[in-house]
Amino acid sequence: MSVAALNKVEMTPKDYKSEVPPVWCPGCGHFGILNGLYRALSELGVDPDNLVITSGIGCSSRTPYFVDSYKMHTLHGRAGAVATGTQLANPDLAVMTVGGDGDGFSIGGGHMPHMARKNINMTYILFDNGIYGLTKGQYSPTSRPELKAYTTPYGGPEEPMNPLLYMLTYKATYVAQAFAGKPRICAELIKQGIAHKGFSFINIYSQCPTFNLIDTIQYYRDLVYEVPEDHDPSNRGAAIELARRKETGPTAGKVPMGLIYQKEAPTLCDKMQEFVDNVGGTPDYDLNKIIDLSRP
Amino acid sequence: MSVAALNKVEMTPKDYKSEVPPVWCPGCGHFGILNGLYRALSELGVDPDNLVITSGIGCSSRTPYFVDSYKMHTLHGRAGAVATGTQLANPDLAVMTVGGDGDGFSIGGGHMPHMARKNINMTYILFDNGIYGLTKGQYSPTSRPELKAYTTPYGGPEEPMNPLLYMLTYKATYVAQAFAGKPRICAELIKQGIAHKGFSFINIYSQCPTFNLIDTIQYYRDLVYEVPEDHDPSNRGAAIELARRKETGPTAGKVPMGLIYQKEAPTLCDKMQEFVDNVGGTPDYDLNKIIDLSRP
Amino acid sequence: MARNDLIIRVAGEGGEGIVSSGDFIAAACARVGLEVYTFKTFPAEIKGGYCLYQIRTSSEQVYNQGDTFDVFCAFNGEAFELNKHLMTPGTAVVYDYPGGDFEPDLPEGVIGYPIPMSQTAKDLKSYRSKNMVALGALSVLFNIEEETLIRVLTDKFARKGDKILNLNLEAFAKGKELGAAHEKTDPYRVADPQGAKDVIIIDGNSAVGLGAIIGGLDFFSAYPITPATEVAKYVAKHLPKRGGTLIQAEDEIASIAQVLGASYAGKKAMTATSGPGLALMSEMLGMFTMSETPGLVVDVQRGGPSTGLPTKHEQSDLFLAIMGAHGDSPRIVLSVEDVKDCVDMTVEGLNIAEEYQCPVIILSDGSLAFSTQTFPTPDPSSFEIVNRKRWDGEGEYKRYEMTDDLISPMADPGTKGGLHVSTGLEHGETGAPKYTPENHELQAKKRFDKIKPIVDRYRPVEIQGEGDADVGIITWGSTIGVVREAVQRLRAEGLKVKGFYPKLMWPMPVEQYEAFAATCGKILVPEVNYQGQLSHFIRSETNIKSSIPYTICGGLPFTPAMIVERTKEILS
Amino acid sequence: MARNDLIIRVAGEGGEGIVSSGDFIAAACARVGLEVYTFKTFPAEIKGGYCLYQIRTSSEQVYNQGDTFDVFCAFNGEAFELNKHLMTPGTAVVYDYPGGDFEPDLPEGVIGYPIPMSQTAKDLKSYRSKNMVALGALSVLFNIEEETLIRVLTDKFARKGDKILNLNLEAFAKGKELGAAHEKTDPYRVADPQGAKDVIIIDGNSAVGLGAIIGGLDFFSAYPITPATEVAKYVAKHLPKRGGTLIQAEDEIASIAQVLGASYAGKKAMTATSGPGLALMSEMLGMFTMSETPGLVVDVQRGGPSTGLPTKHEQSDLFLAIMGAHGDSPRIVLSVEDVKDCVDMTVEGLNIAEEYQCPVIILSDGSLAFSTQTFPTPDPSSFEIVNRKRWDGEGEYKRYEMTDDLISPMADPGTKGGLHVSTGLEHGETGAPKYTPENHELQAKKRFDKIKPIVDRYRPVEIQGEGDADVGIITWGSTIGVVREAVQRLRAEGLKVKGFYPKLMWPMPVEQYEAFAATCGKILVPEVNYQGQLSHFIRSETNIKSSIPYTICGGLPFTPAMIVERTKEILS
Ligand SMILES: Cc1ncc(C[n+]2csc(CCOP(=O)(O)OP(=O)(O)O)c2C)c(N)n1
Ligand SMILES: Cc1ncc(C[n+]2csc(CCOP(=O)(O)OP(=O)(O)O)c2C)c(N)n1
Ligand code: SF4
Ligand code: SF4
Ligand SMILES: [Mg+2]
Ligand SMILES: [Mg+2]
Repeated sequence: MSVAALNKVEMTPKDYKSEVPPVWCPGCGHFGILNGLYRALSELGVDPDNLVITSGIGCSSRTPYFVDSYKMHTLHGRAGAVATGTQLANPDLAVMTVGGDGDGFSIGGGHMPHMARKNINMTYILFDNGIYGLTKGQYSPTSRPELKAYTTPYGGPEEPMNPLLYMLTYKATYVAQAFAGKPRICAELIKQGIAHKGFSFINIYSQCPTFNLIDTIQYYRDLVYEVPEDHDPSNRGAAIELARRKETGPTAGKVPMGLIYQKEAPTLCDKMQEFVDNVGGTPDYDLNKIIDLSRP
Repeated sequence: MSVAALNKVEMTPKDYKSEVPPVWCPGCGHFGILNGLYRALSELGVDPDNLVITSGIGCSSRTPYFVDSYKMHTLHGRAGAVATGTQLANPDLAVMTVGGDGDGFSIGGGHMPHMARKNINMTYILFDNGIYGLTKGQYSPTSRPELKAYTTPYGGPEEPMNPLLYMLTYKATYVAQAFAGKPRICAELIKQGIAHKGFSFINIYSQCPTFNLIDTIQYYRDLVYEVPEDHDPSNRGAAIELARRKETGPTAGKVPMGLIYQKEAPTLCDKMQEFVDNVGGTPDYDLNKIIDLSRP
Repeated sequence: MARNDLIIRVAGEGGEGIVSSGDFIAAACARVGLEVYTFKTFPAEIKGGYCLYQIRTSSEQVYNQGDTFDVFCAFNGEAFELNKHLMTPGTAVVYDYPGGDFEPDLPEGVIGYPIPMSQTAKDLKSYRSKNMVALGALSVLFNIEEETLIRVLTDKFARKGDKILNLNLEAFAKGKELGAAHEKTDPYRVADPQGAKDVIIIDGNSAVGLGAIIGGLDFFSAYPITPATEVAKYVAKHLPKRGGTLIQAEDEIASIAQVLGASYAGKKAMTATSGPGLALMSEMLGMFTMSETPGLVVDVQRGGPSTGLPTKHEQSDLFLAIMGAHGDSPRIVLSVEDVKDCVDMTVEGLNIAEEYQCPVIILSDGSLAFSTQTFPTPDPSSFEIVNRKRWDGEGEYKRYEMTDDLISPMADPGTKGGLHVSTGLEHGETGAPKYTPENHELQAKKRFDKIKPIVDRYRPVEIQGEGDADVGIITWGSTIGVVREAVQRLRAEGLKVKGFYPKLMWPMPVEQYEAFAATCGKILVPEVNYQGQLSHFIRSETNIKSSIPYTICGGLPFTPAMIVERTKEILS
Repeated sequence: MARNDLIIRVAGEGGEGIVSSGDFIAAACARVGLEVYTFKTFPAEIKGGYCLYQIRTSSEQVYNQGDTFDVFCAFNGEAFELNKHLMTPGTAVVYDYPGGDFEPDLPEGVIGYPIPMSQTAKDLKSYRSKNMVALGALSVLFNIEEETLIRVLTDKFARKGDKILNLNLEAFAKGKELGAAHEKTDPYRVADPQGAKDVIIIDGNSAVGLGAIIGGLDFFSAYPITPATEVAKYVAKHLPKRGGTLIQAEDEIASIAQVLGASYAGKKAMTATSGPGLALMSEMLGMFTMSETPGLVVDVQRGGPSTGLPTKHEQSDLFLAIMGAHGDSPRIVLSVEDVKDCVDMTVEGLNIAEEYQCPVIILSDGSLAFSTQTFPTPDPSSFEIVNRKRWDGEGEYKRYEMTDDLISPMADPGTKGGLHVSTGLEHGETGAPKYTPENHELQAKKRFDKIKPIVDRYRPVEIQGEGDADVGIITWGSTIGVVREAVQRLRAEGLKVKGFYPKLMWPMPVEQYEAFAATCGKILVPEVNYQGQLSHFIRSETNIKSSIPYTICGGLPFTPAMIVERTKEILS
């Protein structure tokens, strides 16, 4: 995220709350993530005037309404692409996208690789509840086959995806995972993600007690384990290893919580600036010089 | 691919040629892949009457016209999704998709993960020339930053993707890589891919001498090395290791050619059939039994 | 017009059991042989928010949700306030008091029946059975056949175990008691039981699913979207019984692409979506047109533009359905009037797609999606099922052969000798690309001309009323049901009014519009969208000069009274 | 009508240097002060296939590609055969003989100049300079200023090194010699040099790019598609000079989404595509409408439907541009007449998007995309540049405030106190979701009414010819240039014919259409699509009764002669 927007204000987490009260069900994990987000923004002193949060459609995609900032509530699956435009057009802004597993990995799945490998300087928080919440409970790409839902009354026929491995493969330069039941860890990882220069991705497990009756808060609590102390997040190979679900050993069937991978790399903006510099680009470049190239 | 279509006919590679002569530039790598495909079909005795090849848009996507089979020349990026429908609707057909790097990984990139993790019983051959050929030379997701093209006159600003790692991450059950300059290897890997039950993906490097002037045939020749004898393709971890581009060691900067990964797993069709069986499904199930459920 | 029907509206906060209590009343009425037409609105938010369920029931057929309610049941203060302006002297209002969150200020002449719903549920230690208390009171106050209602409840709760069942029955009994304690001073009562009829009661979305299954569907590709999701829900459950496949795709583009692929494989395939999804399908629908592949999309319209009003009613995708493609790209567009029509037209949509080898779009809408209605139990064997013209295996196969009826025989993959390419490029008879001017003109003409005969299939368009009229009303979709009743009322008053109810929206049966208009002084075109989308096509396609658009776009359907009033204005 | 213009057509196999030889001729003519209008067609296949380049040049302004060629240069037998039917007695034909792949059978009266192009190139061991041989011959035979042509070649080849330059010049000289050896018996010659003029020569796609840069573009998101790709190519090269950014997105949906995001950031943003891409953008364009965000899409139309005829000319996306959205979703649609217009209207498109905070679509087409034309060098300082109405920082900020002109001030992110949400949901003034019936009606009206004043900006629509007319011709896009010449010719014959040339396609300046039609006996509407898409809107929006569609859809533009002929038919 743009450093220009950091350490700009002193605001408590509460100060980032907008007037709109969250419209989520009682017990929804999204509350925990939202609280983590408030705290992270506060700790970093992010200036709301220079913060743009985009979202798609879904329960999670309602999040921007609850945060005091500039924000766009866009279309299902397109929030990341929209944020890409915002970030490139004005690199001084702090840009963030929030949304669900369906939004990001199903309909939006075609945009993810490109934000990551272009290293767009933004933060993507994915609220992963293994279900389509807003449309009242259908299978998502992270649903477990056990889940019976609207379109899968007889169970799910497909392998759930692995968000961490996806984003590592896509070459995201910051990859972390948290769980909504641990808002402090959420806050910490979101904070580091925001502070990271480049594309940062944080997958956050979040229970949907209304429609996903198998991935309960307790299920997630048991699912996650803290990233081992000796994990070197600058080691891509180790990160990939960590991200793959183990079949045996002490972490069999479990998933890591914490910072998985981080790497400094030029952002797309950096490279664009290079091109501009190379051609001596400036807003008042003489247009006639361009026009003259078309003389016969 | 559907075993029902295998070993059905005795046809030479030439017999699979349609009347339409390829419209490619002289020296285009796509010729080599096409020859590999003819040979693979011949060696497996695939019945053209039961073979459906779909493609999107691109030079490579013209391939179906040159093969005697049923075929659909669909839209840019959508060939895999179309093939998914064909395969699920009639599991007895042998279904294959061919297309380019732009087609498959740029505009079609949102469909790839789902074909793979659903383990659709089909073969996907990706003609990877690191360029948009048909639209006369633009950057693609596999282009190297060095490439200057239409939309990147000052060079490319982004990290190229890694097709093998993508498809492994997506849980494709057959992943291989070849090079158009080695039609026999192409043939062999395509053949194994077709014979594989489940989603098989073969990435084939293919030079575009017209628009990609840096990824020459010689460049690719130097780029690939044969998968080591001791590689165990049933080991996913080893496959991922192999797929990652090395920065040091004897294979630094090179990419493997050969079978990277293969695993037997139930296809989506298998699972659908299970659901059908569980509810006692049959084409002449009494509709009145369904209607009666809506009586007040 | 004589009314033996009754309209009960139940409203409150989402999650309070509004929907289930409404469903119970509807089911009980249907079981005793009454006709039922229900109407619901939900908030776009997942939890909480204002929720409304209205049941209209009568011994005679009901065509719409009605003008306004006779009986109102308020679960909370918000619901009361939001509906207060609709209460007139004589309206009966059942409300949660004491112990609810409000003390209503009943308008003059409104008859109130306070029932401590929340309190009673609390006393029973069963907060979730507040709605059962309400139901008990409603039952006794408004003649909802008690025994039947109890059977409905029993059928429903039995699955959940005796404990829950008994708790609910207890709450129901308590509500009945509380209701009976009031002296009834309003005249409203549900019509008396008729003989049980051979009917089903089902919502519009499920009805589309049922139609699909009756119509011989093999493959459905779903992507969830409000208010269309329940089509897939129904199909997912029942299609495997026929051996068919439903897949949830990664997005709407994949859905329609899969439909293309499945249809090419020789199978009947469809998807259902709403406006945003249909917009995403625009490109691929052109591929159906160009490659002459059968395919069906049901668009359950909602309030637009963009994300709009996702849970609200609107008829505003007509432009997109007819014209939402690049190039000259003909499609067939149908609409549905009511829930029964959802069954019939979905069968029809599959048939037509097969017959004309083209994309077919059916426009349903947000109010039908969730409306449950009674209608005679469909007899699956009574439906005509059309299959595509298939190649007879004679001679050399040409996919796009020029035939007399312009329909080229198809060869499913697997057919010996039928090898061919299906393509989105302009092509000649074999399917090979062909870009000559003559060929493009010829093929374009083929694509348009081949679907023209569809107009005959829908001849005559249904007309309500005979002879000359001072006002003719042309409308479409679920507004037809509203207009039907309005025309009945107007004619009952001796006014010369007629109705014209097309189901085939495109290509337009121009001649029939014109013939109808020729018998009418003025033409009124009510529809629920801002621009008057059907009016637009009436202007562009027919010689009808003076049609008067009547558009509303507040997220709600018309009422018969609105049509009656507007018509009278025009008449005067 | 007096013609001092000449039309040379060069045709052959793709890859033989047809395009560069055409470009050289065009540049040479432009350098000596002649007006130039070129026209090209390519095959949809990448290599080989029939390729055509036509140069029309005159000392006076040329508006279109002309009726047919005076001079034809055949690089191969296929080219000759395909053009044979267009040759009339007197046509001059230069062709590759002996040593080419054919021996032409010249039609009666056609004047042939055999030039052994292939053989000469072979003799020079420089196969790729076949086109230079042709060029040399054409130069001497048809008065293409040799010195200038050599300077053009030198400028072009200098970059490639002396060796290549000399080889090409040698081939050119050889061709000249071969040409000079013929006795010239035809009358055709390029007009004599005029004084050098202050002009540029540029193709339509680059002109869109130039307009974008003049118009103050900050951000361009590209996805390649024929025939629009070169817009991005031009912008990619020059936008960084102004510090702006071009990104190649993963698909068209990402492109238009990025444009939305960039525009929200307060920057001027656009993309360019063709029909299939515009179809994919349908959903997101609705978001621009609902969120009231400025955004520009240039659609360089091609032959449809579906993949269609990707390299061919058609004007068939008008329906999609105007109506390709779900819900009631207003947009502004503009069209361009010629290459100069591509510059002007792109500036205009950016301006209008800013002014009305809505999506703007500009329709260009396949024939303009690649047509190079001369026009006066634009003066960047002469263009009016409009920026969006921005919030003044006073009081409480409401993104969707109801103002007198219905344009709500915008607050770019970064503005103190301007925090707000931009949303695709229906909303009230602050942007918070609001689904009440009254609000939806109000906001829908706002979205439609706010763009109405655009019609005044385009008042009056240009009319060619004055007084009453027997036939008025209404047309759009690049067909305007064709009709201009036809009207000139018809009027020169004393016939009462007028032309009406709207650039604003939607909303339609109805009143002006009607006023024009009121002065005309009959109305003819030529356009290059099957359905008569503009005719449709004339029927739906105006009171014009008797407009006569004249549609062709063969992948080629109209010629003036076709319009003249059809008009005369109508007149008689
Ligand atoms: C183009 C389009 N298709 C479908 C929808 C319907 N839709 C809204 S939200 C949603 C899924 C939400 O799931 P997720 O992104 O996981 O968010 P959650 O509600 O679980 O937080 C869908 C399918 C839509 N709004 N737009
Ligand atoms: C929706 C859409 N967008 C863009 C295009 C234009 N287009 C055609 S082919 C192509 C890229 C081809 O590149 P690739 O898939 O790598 O195939 P190649 O030609 O290199 O074999 C593009 C962008 C299109 N046909 N449709
Ligand atoms: S439906 Fe699920 S995800 Fe949505 S608000 Fe309720 S609990 Fe949260
Ligand atoms: S442009 Fe490139 S990819 Fe296309 S046919 Fe020519 S060489 Fe092959
Ligand atoms: Mg979710
Ligand atoms: Mg390629």
